[in-house]
Amino acid sequence: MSQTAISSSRWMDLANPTRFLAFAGAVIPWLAGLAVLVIAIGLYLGFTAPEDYQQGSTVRIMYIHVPFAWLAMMCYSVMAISALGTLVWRHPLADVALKAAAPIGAVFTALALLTGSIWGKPMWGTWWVWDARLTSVFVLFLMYLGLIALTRALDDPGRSARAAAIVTLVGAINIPIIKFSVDWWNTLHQPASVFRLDGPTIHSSLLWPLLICAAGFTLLFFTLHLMAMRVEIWRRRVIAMHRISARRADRKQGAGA
Amino acid sequence: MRLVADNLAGERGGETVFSGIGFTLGGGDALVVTGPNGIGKSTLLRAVAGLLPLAAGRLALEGGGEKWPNLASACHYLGHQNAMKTALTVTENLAFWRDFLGEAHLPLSDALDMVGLADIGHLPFGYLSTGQRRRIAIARLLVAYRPVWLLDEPTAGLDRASEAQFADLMAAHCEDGGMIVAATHLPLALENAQQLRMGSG
Amino acid sequence: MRLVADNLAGERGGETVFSGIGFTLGGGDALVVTGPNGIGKSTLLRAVAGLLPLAAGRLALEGGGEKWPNLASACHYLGHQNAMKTALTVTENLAFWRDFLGEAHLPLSDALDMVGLADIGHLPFGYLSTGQRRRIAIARLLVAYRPVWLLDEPTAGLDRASEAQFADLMAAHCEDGGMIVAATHLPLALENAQQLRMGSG
Amino acid sequence: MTHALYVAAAYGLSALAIGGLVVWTLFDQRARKAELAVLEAQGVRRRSDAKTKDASS
Amino acid sequence: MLALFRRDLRLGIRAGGGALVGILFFLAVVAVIPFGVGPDLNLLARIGPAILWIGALLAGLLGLDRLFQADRDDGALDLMVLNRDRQMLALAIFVKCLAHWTASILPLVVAAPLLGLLMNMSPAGIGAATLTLLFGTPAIAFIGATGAAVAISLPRGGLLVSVLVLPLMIPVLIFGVSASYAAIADPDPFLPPFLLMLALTLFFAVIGPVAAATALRWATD
Amino acid sequence: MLALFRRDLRLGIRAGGGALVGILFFLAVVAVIPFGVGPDLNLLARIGPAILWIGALLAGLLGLDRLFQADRDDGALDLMVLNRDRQMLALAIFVKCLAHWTASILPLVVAAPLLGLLMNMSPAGIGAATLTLLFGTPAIAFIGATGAAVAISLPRGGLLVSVLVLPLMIPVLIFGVSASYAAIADPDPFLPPFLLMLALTLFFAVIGPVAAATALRWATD
Ligand code: HEM
Ligand SMILES: Nc1ncnc2c1ncn2[C@@H]1O[C@H](COP(=O)(O)OP(=O)(O)OP(=O)(O)O)[C@@H](O)[C@H]1O
Ligand SMILES: Nc1ncnc2c1ncn2[C@@H]1O[C@H](COP(=O)(O)OP(=O)(O)OP(=O)(O)O)[C@@H](O)[C@H]1O
Ligand SMILES: [Mg+2]
Ligand SMILES: [Mg+2]
Repeated sequence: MSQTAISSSRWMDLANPTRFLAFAGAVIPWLAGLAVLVIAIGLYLGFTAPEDYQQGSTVRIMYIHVPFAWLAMMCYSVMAISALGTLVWRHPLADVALKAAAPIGAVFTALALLTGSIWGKPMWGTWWVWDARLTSVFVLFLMYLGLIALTRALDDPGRSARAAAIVTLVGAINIPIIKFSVDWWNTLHQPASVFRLDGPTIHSSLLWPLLICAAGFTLLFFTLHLMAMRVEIWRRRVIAMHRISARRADRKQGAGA
Repeated sequence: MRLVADNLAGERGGETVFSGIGFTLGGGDALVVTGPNGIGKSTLLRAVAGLLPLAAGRLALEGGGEKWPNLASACHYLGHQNAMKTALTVTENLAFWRDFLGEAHLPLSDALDMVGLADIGHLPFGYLSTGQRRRIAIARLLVAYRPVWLLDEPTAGLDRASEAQFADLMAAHCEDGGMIVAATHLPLALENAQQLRMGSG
Repeated sequence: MRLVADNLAGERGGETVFSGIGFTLGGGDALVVTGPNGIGKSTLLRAVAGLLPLAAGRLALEGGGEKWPNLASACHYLGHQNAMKTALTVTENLAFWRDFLGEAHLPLSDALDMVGLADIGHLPFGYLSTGQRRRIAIARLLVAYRPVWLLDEPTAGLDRASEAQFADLMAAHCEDGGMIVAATHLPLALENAQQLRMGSG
Repeated sequence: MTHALYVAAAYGLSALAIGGLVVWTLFDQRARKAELAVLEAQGVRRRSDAKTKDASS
Repeated sequence: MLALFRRDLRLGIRAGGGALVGILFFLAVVAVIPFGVGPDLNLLARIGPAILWIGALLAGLLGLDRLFQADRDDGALDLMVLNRDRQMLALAIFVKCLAHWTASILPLVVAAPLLGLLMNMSPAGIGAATLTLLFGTPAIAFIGATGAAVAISLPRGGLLVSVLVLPLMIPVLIFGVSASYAAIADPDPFLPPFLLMLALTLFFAVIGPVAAATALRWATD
Repeated sequence: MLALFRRDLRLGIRAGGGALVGILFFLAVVAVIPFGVGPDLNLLARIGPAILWIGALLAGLLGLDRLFQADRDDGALDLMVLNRDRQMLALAIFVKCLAHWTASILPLVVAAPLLGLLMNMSPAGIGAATLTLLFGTPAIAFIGATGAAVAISLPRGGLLVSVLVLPLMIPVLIFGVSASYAAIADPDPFLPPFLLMLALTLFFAVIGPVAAATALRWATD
């Protein structure tokens, strides 16, 4: 127990929630400003870039759709690592990180789904198909919601932490499924995968704004995540203090009787 | 008001467990039922509450008037189980029973105070220790009024101080003209209580 | 064999319930834990059994050898719950625990005899009275051998005679070199037992 | 092209959702801070807090 | 009675992880289907109402068998039986069924239109399916209550329950589904199966709680 | 371990009509789908394996949430956790899953050929579907164990368990269904998806109990 504490002293500095709060307080404003700036630049470049000759103006949806889709997966990876942190390293903040990330991940996944289907209507002529990638992203969305429900269903932080961590890890199997389900998909009829627009085929005039936007949204994600973690720590303090006040009262009673 | 039991017999799984038991309780009286394990104390209590059919005998609440037309409606039953949901807070649990049982009596906070757990109302019931749970179950007897208390080993798991507190509550209930039938292995500090020793007869 | 507990602290829901508790039990020793409701007796027992993580302190079984490499493997835990299925018969229940726990000790019929319920084996567990159930749970301690018994209010619901019988069982276990840690509100007839009063310190 | 509507819808929804998330976080933050302030005013302190507070003051 | 409804609803929602879970459950069930039958939108649209109903039936069955179990195990059932003069037992059971329905089936009904969209169902089909779900699913809760009550009153009632109860639910299911289809397929009239289903629901709303109360009255032991 | 298997099997069979509920639910699923598909027997035969699999999957969820609940409520779980040196907890969970599968899912597999006949499936298709069900459904129990262990402290975790568990079951479903199809449709080979499904079952047979054991280890309080 003590060995791990010594070996990772730097990391453990942040493990102290009070230190973490100070750190978060210092970083959040800068991170937020940077995120807004980078997103603004990315979108500006995106909207001044030439339209795609095939897709017309709808290609502009790409600047948000693709970052959202990436972030949806990245957020889950962050949660999976936090889950490891809870189960293996017993890092006290890992559980806070996991719980705080889930709603953000859910929002980004929902947006990837929404923007995707809004894009799909003009491109494919339908809002939704049960295509492999779409369905697996949908499943990812369900997992986020399930985890949110789970972390809120158990009110004892210690217990819900491990439960959520285990489910997160077992559910991490879905990330490769999102990647590879195209190959596994067995369809009765033709596979309905319309989009095959791999990296290289994107013109660099579209690629750069996309990457900048992605960076901007990633910064935004971390800003929101830090904020949510901070709130979660405060929430736990409030609960702990409520309990303490109650127990004190009980003790006084006991002593009086 | 009088609770009259005459020549009661109870059965479990088709077999008579006890028979020929009778007692009469007036307002303010208490009856303590004792006896070895498995002799039928709990069966008797449940039969009195009407939760088990009687094999024989007569059981009546006399003089209950309009308000307590029959025995079941006049009974509080405290069994081995506490009848509380672990997922709900103490206050939610008690408020539910008060509303459901009707005849609201003491306010919740007073009742909690009287079992010595005044500030514990916001905790989920599942967070309490065995003795604390039992005390909350006892508080249920106070939030809704019933003249007859049927108590099955009420003090199991209570510490010394709570036992004394509970004895006071029982005494107060009797003074108010209530009746108590309690099955127990532990001495209950009930003065002037009738004793019914099962198994010896 | 020695059970050493040093400066233990336990927590519930992130909050320390007790701290600085220490004791040493040699073979044949017993420890009786007392204290008011909600002070942490059950928490202590569960922590000793390893069912709850310790907040601080050291806990070890020394000299257990190959057979009892750690504390958990050497413990019988008798909690508030009896750990029996109501749908199975008494014999089925006990036989299951004997086979599952390993280290079979007394034959079932002897164990039932020792808790005074020799002829009850064929009944479903759900048909028994409270005290009878508790005695079957006690019989579980006898069908599989463990040197350390952790008992949480073991005599709740027992009648006088069974209490005495159980006291004999505990004495016999200690004479065999076993150890007992019991939390209780009722006096246990354990001679020479160490006393740990929680809440006063 | 009429597709501008789709682009607007996509951006609008995204702005709405992200904005909502930010606002919700800020509200949550405000509420928790207020609760903490109330509790501290009541003099409730956690053990670990007590140490850091003593050190700082 | 309101207190009982509130308590049961709270238990269902708080302990089960919120009303969200009901919708989530439905989403998960529906998401699983295309993996099985393939992404053919036409086919999905056709089996859509059936899937919605199956999902609702499953959600209703999950946890239904324990409608009274928890109350019995912690002794609350005894008190309810004891208090039957003040609060009619059948009424209390009716209220419990409603709470169960509200906590675990109603969210599905609310989510049904969304899922209909995902399954490419036509607006008329979606409307019809939602309507039949809204008025048909309570029957599941009411029939289930009888089963749950019998199950706890008989030591080995479980078997009996499934033999008695599920066959009663299947007609509701079938009328519900066929009414939904009738709304899409023109020649078939919507009303007759719908009214039959409604009649079944009303019938079970009366019979179910009364039968359950009778069973519970003698279940206490 | 054998003792545990015997006990759980006995409990499953004696106390619950769990198996029958499953079969009847299964039957309800199979009975209702034809309404949507219409009288087209060919289509019915084609989606037959998918329906069987979906039915089995959903029926497997019934009762799964209570895999550990009863043991926790009566304190038996504590003793199992305590005895983990002598009987590995993961192994005990594995055995419990097997007992659950035997008592409540195996009957479905046995009933599957009959239902296949009702759906006009070819003998080869029926054989393949039954075979995949036989070797694929244990995965349901194993994954489910993780969900049940996680949701153990929730009195009504049923829906939540399903939500957590269903997405994980999708791969098993995909391979199971595609193996069944492959047996009918000539060009596709049967073995690759079948072996993949088998691999998944084995994988979950290891991962599920270990994850459940980890969850239970910390669920005691
Ligand atoms: C609801 C519908 C949709 C969902 C759930 C969805 C999901 C995703 C996901 C998860 C990715 C990341 C893939 C990866 O990094 O491996 C992605 C990327 C992408 N999506 Fe979508 N998508 C949807 C609709 C669409 C539509 C309609 C289009 C355009 C016709 C589209 C175009 C793209 C493009 C261009 C990429 C970037 C691919 C790359 O460069 O790796 N998506 N989408
Ligand atoms: N549900 C039941 N079905 C069949 N028989 C039962 C049932 N419950 C109890 N019995 C039997 O009825 C008899 C009386 O049981 P009862 O619970 O009334 O005893 P008791 O006096 O309360 O004992 P204790 O002191 O242990 O609580 C016992 O012999 C018991 O075996
Ligand atoms: N599951 C739980 N979650 C959170 N807190 C709990 C939990 N169980 C008990 N507690 C709290 O821990 C404290 C100690 O409880 P414990 O059960 O150890 O008391 P005890 O000494 O055994 O009391 P009793 O004599 O009533 O059995 C109590 O204040 C209780 O409120
Ligand atoms: Mg009794
Ligand atoms: Mg205790």
